[in-house]
Amino acid sequence: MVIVQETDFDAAALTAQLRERSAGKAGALVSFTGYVRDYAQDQATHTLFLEHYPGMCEREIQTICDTAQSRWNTLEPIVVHRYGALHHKEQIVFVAVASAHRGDSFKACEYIIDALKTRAPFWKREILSGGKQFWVQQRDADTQKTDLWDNPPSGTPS
Amino acid sequence: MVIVQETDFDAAALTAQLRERSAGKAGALVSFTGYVRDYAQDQATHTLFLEHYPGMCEREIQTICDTAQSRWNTLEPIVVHRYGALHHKEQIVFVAVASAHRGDSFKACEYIIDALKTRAPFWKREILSGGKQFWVQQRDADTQKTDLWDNPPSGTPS
Amino acid sequence: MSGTPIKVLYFAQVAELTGARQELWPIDGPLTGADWLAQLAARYPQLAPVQRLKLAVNQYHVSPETLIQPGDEVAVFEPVTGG
Amino acid sequence: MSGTPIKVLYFAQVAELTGARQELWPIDGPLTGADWLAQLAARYPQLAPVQRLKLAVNQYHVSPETLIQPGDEVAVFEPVTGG
Repeated sequence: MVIVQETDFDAAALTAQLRERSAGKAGALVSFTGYVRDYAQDQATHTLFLEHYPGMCEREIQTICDTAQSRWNTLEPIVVHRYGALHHKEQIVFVAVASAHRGDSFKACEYIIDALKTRAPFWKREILSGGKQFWVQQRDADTQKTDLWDNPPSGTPS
Repeated sequence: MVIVQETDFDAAALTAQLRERSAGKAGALVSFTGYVRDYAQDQATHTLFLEHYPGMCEREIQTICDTAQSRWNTLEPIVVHRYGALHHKEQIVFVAVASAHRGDSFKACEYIIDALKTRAPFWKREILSGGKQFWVQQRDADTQKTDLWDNPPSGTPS
Repeated sequence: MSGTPIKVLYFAQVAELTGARQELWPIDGPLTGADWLAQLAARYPQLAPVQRLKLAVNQYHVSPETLIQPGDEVAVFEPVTGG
Repeated sequence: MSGTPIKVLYFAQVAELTGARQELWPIDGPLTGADWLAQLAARYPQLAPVQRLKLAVNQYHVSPETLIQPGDEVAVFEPVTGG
């Protein structure tokens, strides 16, 4: 289930929904929540503005979820991503994955958020509490992390 | 924060507490929930009975959390583990970790549940819906997984 | 003389610099993303400081070698920063 | 003649087989976990089918080489299965 919306989401209700759907089959649920933090230690964020590409966002995230389900033994993941003006400490993104064995949920959940960061068409604009504004630039570390999922170094446990 | 209790816990309230504590410092929160699933596809679980060693459980989990915090850059984790008679689909254990960067939360959270499974003194007794009862045996895969955290194979990204 | 246009979408900083969020752009026939990016740079010299421009065609990420066809939806943007 | 006892705790299947959850056990002085486990096996032959017995001393996991001292709290159990 992939949802892209402006309003806030209820992570607890979404988690409950996934548990309900898993019936007695799954015993592990891993969730990731990303929320607005200060841009840097000395640069407090006032508002984070998220622009997005409607339609492509949903399709790209769905593809990422399908890939995760084909690689690991999990139920259908839940992903919610917000756009628009988000304030300090508000939730931005939520990923939840349930599986019989915990390793599958951990890997699928981390893969989804890593891949989403480099492929889902969202762009963040920081508005600092001092008034300074700028578009956030993609971190090389994020692209490298996604590449590692597709080309793991030899010797890495799966 | 480590809690070992018989009653159910409110994962949403605990998550909110961790987010509140993280103020604007953390932007990533990873949580793991373990809950009662069927013992096997053809063996439905009626009740899972968890025996524990009071005192040692709390101390052992606290040590695991301290180790996680010393290895990765995270806030103090939250761990809640239940004991007593748990029914089908009920929550057993909850681990939540917040950090500035998501990789630290994912690693610390998975490390904590992996280490807990091999070191925290809990013992599970399965009571199947057919009436059959037995003590669950530790899986070798769990011990091997914990060993990997302490002795990673060469070439593994940290 | 120009053929069926493509629909161009601009996002984030790219939209700010072009001053547009979308426009129709006539093309004479199929051309590569790289060739079209050269046309874009000619029309909007103010995009020059942007280090990395990415393309999506019909809502799929593509490389500069990909052919753009008349009628396609082409999006231009900097590397994404969601999550 | 026996010295200060140790306090022995049994958990899960081990408690079922011994029929006790705890008892005081006099020892003459320090002895290794392995030596004490031999005494335990002699008193409770019904533990023989249990493949792996683990020890904790004063609430810390220990190996069989660890010395048990008079007054210690010694717990005996199968490998843990929480989480």
